[in-house]
Amino acid sequence: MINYLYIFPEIIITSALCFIIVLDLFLPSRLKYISYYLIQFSLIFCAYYIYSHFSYLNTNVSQLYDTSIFSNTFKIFILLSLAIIFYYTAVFLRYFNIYQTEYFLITMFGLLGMMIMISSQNLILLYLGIELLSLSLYSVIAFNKNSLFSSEAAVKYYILGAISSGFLLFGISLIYGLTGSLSFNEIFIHISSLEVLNNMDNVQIIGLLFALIFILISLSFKFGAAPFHMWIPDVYHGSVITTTLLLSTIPKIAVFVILIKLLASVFSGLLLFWTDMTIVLSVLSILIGNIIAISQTNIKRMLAYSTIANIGFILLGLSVGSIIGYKAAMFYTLTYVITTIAAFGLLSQLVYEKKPIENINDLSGLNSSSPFTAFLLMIILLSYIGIPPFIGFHAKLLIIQSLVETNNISLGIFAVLMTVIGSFYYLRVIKVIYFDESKNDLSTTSKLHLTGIYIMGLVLLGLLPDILGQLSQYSISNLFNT
Amino acid sequence: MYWQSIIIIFSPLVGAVTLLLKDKCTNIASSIIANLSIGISMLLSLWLFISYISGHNFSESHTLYTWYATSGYTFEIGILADSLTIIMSFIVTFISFFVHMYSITYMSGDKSYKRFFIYTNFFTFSMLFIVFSNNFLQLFIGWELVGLSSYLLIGFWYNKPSAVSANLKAFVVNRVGDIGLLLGVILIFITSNSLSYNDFFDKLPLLRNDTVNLLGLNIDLLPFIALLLFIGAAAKSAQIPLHFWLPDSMEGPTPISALIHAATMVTAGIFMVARLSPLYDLSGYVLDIILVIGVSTALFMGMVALVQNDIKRIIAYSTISQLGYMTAALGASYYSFAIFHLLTHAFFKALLFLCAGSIILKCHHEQDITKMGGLKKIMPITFIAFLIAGISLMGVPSMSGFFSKDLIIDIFKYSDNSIAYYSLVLGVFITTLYTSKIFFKVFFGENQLNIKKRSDLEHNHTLIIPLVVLAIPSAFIGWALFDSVLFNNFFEQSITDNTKLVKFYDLYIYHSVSFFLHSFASLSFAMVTIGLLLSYFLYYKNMNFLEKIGSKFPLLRNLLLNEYGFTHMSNIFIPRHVKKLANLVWVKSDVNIIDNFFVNGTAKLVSFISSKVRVIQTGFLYHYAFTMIIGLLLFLIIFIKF
Amino acid sequence: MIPMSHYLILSSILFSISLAGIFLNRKNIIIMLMSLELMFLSINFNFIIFGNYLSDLTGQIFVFFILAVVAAESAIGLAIIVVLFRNKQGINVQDIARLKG
Amino acid sequence: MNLEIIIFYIFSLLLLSSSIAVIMVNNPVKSAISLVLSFFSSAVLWLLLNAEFLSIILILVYVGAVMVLFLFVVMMLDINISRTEEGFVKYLPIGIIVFATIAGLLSYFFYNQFDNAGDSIITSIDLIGKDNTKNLGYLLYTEYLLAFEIAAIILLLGIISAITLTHKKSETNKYQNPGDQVNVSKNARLKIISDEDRAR
Amino acid sequence: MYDLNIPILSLLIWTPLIGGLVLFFINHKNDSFIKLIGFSVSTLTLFISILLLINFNTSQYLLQFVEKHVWIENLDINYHLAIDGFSMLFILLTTTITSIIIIFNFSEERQQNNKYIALFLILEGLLLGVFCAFDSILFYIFFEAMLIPLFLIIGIWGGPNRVYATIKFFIYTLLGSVLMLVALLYLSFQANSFYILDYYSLVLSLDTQIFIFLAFLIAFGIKVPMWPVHTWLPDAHVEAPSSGSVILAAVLLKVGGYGMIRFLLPITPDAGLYLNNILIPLSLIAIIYISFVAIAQQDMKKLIAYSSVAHMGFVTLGIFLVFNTIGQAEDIQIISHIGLQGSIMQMLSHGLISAGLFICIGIIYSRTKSRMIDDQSGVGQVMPLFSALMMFFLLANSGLPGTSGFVGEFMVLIAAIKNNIIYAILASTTLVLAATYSLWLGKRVLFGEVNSDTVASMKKLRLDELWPLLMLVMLVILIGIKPNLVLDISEESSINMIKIITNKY
Repeated sequence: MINYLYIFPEIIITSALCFIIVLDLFLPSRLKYISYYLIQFSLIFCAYYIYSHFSYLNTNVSQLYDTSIFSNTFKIFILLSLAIIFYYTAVFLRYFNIYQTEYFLITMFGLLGMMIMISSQNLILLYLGIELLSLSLYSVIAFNKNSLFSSEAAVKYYILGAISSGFLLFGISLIYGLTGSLSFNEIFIHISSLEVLNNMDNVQIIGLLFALIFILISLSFKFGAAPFHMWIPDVYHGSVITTTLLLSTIPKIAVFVILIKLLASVFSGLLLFWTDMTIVLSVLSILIGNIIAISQTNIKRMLAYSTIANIGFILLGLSVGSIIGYKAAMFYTLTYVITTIAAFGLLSQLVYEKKPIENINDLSGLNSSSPFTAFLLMIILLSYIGIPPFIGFHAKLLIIQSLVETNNISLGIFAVLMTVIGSFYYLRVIKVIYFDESKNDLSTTSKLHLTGIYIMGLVLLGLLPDILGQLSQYSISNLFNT
Repeated sequence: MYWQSIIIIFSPLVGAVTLLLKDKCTNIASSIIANLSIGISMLLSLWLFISYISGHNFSESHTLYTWYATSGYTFEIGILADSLTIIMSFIVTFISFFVHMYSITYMSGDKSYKRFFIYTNFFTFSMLFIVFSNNFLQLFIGWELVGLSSYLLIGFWYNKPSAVSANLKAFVVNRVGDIGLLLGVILIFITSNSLSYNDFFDKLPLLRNDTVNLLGLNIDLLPFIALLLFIGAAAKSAQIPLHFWLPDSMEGPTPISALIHAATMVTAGIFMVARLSPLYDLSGYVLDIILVIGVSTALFMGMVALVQNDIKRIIAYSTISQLGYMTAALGASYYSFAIFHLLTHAFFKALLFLCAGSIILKCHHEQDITKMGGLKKIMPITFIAFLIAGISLMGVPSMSGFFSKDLIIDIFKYSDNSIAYYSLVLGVFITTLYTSKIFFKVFFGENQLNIKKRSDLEHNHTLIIPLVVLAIPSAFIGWALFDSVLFNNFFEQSITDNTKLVKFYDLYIYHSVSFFLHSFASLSFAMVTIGLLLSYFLYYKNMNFLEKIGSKFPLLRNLLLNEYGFTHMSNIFIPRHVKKLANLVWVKSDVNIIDNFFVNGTAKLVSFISSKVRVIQTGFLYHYAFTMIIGLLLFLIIFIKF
Repeated sequence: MIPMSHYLILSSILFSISLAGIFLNRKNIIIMLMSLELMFLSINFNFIIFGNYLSDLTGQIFVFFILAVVAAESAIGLAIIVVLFRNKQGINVQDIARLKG
Repeated sequence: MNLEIIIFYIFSLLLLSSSIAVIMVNNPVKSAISLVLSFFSSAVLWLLLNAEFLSIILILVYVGAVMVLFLFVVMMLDINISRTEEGFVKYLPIGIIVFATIAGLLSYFFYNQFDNAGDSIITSIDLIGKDNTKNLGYLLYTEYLLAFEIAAIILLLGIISAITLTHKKSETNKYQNPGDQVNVSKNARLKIISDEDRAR
Repeated sequence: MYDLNIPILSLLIWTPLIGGLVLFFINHKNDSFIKLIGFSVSTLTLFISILLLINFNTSQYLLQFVEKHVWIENLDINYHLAIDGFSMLFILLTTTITSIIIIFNFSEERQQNNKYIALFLILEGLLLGVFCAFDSILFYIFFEAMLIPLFLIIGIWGGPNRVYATIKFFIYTLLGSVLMLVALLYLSFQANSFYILDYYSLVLSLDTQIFIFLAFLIAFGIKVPMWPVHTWLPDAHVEAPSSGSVILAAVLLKVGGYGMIRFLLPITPDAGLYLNNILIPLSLIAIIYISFVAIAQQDMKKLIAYSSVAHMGFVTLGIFLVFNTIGQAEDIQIISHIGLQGSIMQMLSHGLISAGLFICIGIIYSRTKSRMIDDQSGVGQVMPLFSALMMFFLLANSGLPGTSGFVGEFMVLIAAIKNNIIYAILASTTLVLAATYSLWLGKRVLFGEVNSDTVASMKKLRLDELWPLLMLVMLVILIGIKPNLVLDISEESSINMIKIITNKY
């Protein structure tokens, strides 16, 4: 049985959710902001709760669920990120008059799903968490009901997501059949006990590889790694920019956690096999992401491909198959999320001809109309490229370092060369905002003070990357000690 | 001698810097500063010279300044004062001073009066820097600095396109020589670990059998160095095939032609070889090369002068030709004779140029001698000066040119090198012809330029005095120095040919008087006489004999008019092909291949791939699903070995 | 008795049919949804079979959850299709390709 | 050849053929009906596998609720079915290849992997008794309670999303807001306009 | 070591960086106020660097003014600043050139001047960082961050084709530096430290060395730039505003040479020796081929840009020649020390001379609005003083003794001739070629008759244009007649470097 105190964070979210659903029905439209603030409060409170009970929560709740330091770190990170995302979303939705509390509520379901994913110690819970997240994302994408793009994106994501769920389940069923258990621990023990692990003739191994491939493909679909990335550009493009912001950030963290939990610990016995797969995935992702991004004109689409490339880098870190690589991957993931929140958050606050920003050319001459915004955007883009001293550099540095230290130098060289190719499309945006003729129709939805502070924080993080570095160190080593 | 030398060297520099920094400076003030600074040098040089001759022998080497020092090696600036230095500094400062004086009037109309004196002062400094140099680095630096001064002075009238073309050409050609010089200097440094003359000379016996590896061939070190250095000398002293800059350099003001392009700078090459006589003594076949170059320069460049009509160009070719004589003497390793000819030549050639300047000034800057004439009455002093200089150049016995030139011819006469001998003698004939051509064309006949006689003096004092003063050494310095200096062990401590010289003197010359008397029986005197007579008819009586010869041999005539094709080569062929090559390299290789193909090509390729690859994102749901399924299949097939 | 592998082969054929159905269908999204249902059906088969094989009820528990989740998923999927239909007046798969490149 | 085997093969065939019908049939209504058939045959097969509760759930929930929903949507959307299956034939070969490969791969794998499992397949799993439903319930409410609750939340999400997405606030709809009606003031109800104003 | 008790290197780096960042956001209406701020910051930096010089001990090769603080504990990356002789020289060059640029900037009017000056100050700070950093990651950070300000300077204030040029510049240099990152990480993995001097003592196999060598070579070769990766430079120069060209030619290119000395020489000497048969021809090609390309140019800036490439060919020649002395006798090592010093000299001298030339071209451009050679003629008649100064720089560019341009070439040639006479013969063609393109440029632009009204109406040289030029002239002459002034600073470091290389195996 479960001691429910341990899942108190989830309970906080759930009860807030239920309360607000009901409350919101009775609030008149001018008081709807109350629910928004309640949501924000619950997120922050939940984060605070986890933070304040950090060591207390460091236990395995049951075979199903754990609340280790590792997962709690990510939970706090997700909660805070979501709070920021909600801020941008609220500003955006209000500005364009499509504000509905349900948007936030449905997203909260997704949050719950992610928290479950992060904490799951059992494939059932993992599945439920993933589904909770996916279902909420399907709805959120389709939320802009009057937009054809949104519904098309939602349909695409839905169908493909369902297929990937099917793959996941198929893989899980195989695992279940082969190991007789759904619990991470037992599967781990079972796999580790198999003898002659790298011997392909072992029938069990082939079965496990089948399962591994199905699960890995499903997760890389959720992650957005090529060649299972096809939904990313379309969905990012089709959704409202704040939804893109949501999609491209925290779900990646959750999926990353799952990946690292499954691959690095549960399937650690199959390390030799899955590293090859992640290498293929990452190389393809980096290639496809960086190359196709070059010819994009829509900024969301471009950033979608950039996401794919970044995912490739994360997988590259994972494919190192040792603690140093995982740390690098975690660092990269967190960096990627922070940067992407900044990027999409900033873009969501820009208005061109009374519409949200769509094309890269909409930004032209941003520097002359709003130098500060242009400066912030430039910092983000440079961070994406990996130009020091911004945080993106440290992320790439760690990945490449982990590759070099495990003698994967050719991969390291590949990664850096693709960084160069990738720099081209980011530079093009900088070019548009700094070097092109200005258009006067460009404005912002609100003052960018908060964004400014946030991005300055980003810069600070770049100057003091040890903060994230220690965090990754701490949580990854925790994962492998327990 | 230390302080005197320093003052001699740096006084002109001080003058130049003073002028440079002095913002508003009247013409008079600038000329005074310039002349004063040179005057100090000249007087000191003269004093040194006289004291040397009067038995105060010295040969001193001092280090003035360490230019650069590193881990055991030093690169220094120093002074070496010995007989060669003294005589050279005497020539340089003496001519320089009078040219300066001459320029006061000559340049008076020019708005860049001060600049002129800055340049000339700087030139004098640079030249003295070479002359007093005690090491190779200083030699090279001075070498370049005189090249720079020459460049600046040729292009003094920088709005004149021909002038700036000429100075560019002069600089670049000199730079070609400088490559040789620089490489030679560095090779010396590498092999002897020092740049000092003395250290190098001391090490020479050790280096005799050294070789240097050039493209796998082992070449004897010393001749190679000598050759490299001679390339520098040839460029500076306008020897074939690097001579063609000198006639063009006549675009500069005439005093400059006198100073730099006749008397001093162009003789730097001769001076250098003489200075390095220990090296050249050991350089074997290089001496033969030098001899061949010298003789052919002397003969062929003189022939070119025959067909020229520009007064300065004629004298310029004459200068090249005379430098050829000196080089020939060097090639025979009679360095002292070369220096002696250098000395006398400096005076009469400078004088010749100054006269030419005087004439040109009178003729309103007309330089074509066929348009002049009848200036004898208008410019008597110039006439006399020119006459002295001219006959000195021809080598009429008793003139200074005679002593030096006939000595050189005699070398070959007595060494049975008949080709060289007859060539040089023929050179005398040609010299006589072109000199008298100027003489007759300019001073006799009808004036076509409408020049009025204004006063009893043809020009200002400052212009005339130099002519007069220079005429004296042009006439007498040969006599004066022949026995007492040249054959009186003057160069004993500086040039290695002293014993040879003594032998030569004892065997063939005995004394200047006997030399003088013997010369009337010599072939060269005959040539001078025939030449004079011939030119009297040709140029004074205006018999169209020469025209007839010319039309009989159009090939020869054209050859001479085209200066054996060097004009074409230097003005058209080389620039055009360099430009062509440059454009080829730039457009074809740099822009097209490297930049467009490799650099932009890669970028375009990536963009192209990108635009093609993006098509796989078709937008169709079933394609996406298909991709996933195929991906699954591939993963299964690749990673599972059934 | 029926060998276990027969059941498994049955489910794998069902799985493959559903996959084929997804990408062969160029017309109607709802049929895609139905193919997905087939896919989940085959997976449920797997779980039940393995549960039996292992004499373990967890497999059936999982099927229970899958059924619940897929039901919710279908509901949302249909809702999305309704939204799409309202925007586009059609749910032809070939026509929903505005987003591409 | 006992009854079980006959039932297995009959319903297996039925399942497969109806599944193929689901994806091949032109008319979505017919496909939905075929899907019902496949669910039905699966339910029978599940019974063979001793999963009584699940097979009943499958019929009740899937056939009874989900498929009705499907049909409902199909009807509601009134999809034009006259368009021919363009491209279907063209892509059929590759479809069959892919289908065959996957099916072959998986079947081969299963055959190799679980061949030795033999006939031991049908067992009754006894946890707290022979009753499958009871056993499931026991597990659900003890070990998998957390999961069960999460499943409930998922269903809640399904409800909320479906409502939010399909709920349409049309501009043409006229509706009353009782709160506004109550709060209305006297001035808002009656506005007195003077003659001058009206004339203007 | 003299201890100053203040973190002077940090002060040196952060003064312009912070000054620049602050200035970036000061949008003051009054342009001269902004210029004055820029001026005071750059002068302060110059002052600090002079203070540094005064306290610098030239009689030893150890690092001085060391500052070391843990920065990224996780990776053992330190904020490790120090200088040796090489650094000192380049620091002085940077601060001097930046001050000169800022002064020159007084004469120019432009939009967003605060950002313009700010970017220059930031660039200065980053450059100083490059020269001071002794932690390889810190070095890399400064090295790559340098791209940003210059990217913006060219992109925002550049010519019509600026976007192409600046993106080309950025990507080209990025391409080089990322490979270096891999090499640095590999080295740090081997040495278990990011401290650059720890790399020097690493013993690496030849294959490894070759890979590392190539990685560094690409990075620094592009920066220098070497043939055939030089094509970004002319474009960047042509499109950059005058001051941008100045800093690009004068300092940025030197980072490549500095990097070669700091990394290539001591870490991978064997690879250098092994590859020298390719490297030295590359340098020679740069000298000869590029000189010819320069002759063909119609655009003054392009001409000088190509001449920069040719001059940097001498730098790389001097550096690569050092490899050839590995295992040779002591006296030959001394000669290669002279060559190395010559390279450094050539860098400094080229820094000053090209700065002067680009300023000159900037002055012409500001008046005639054209950089084409054919558009100007007879500038000398209109602006005699200016022409004299420009002529001076052109002559210095062609390596005239007495100017700094001669010293480096001379010293490199010494090393070259010691190695192989053919190298020297080929390299010395620069005497002619450099004279040809430099003086021909002078001839066409400064001399001759005034051919157009734009030239005829050129304004006199302003004081704020004259001063930078005069300062440069004085420096060029000073170094030319007393090279020891600067070379003594790096003397011990250079000797030590040769020792490291030759004693490594």
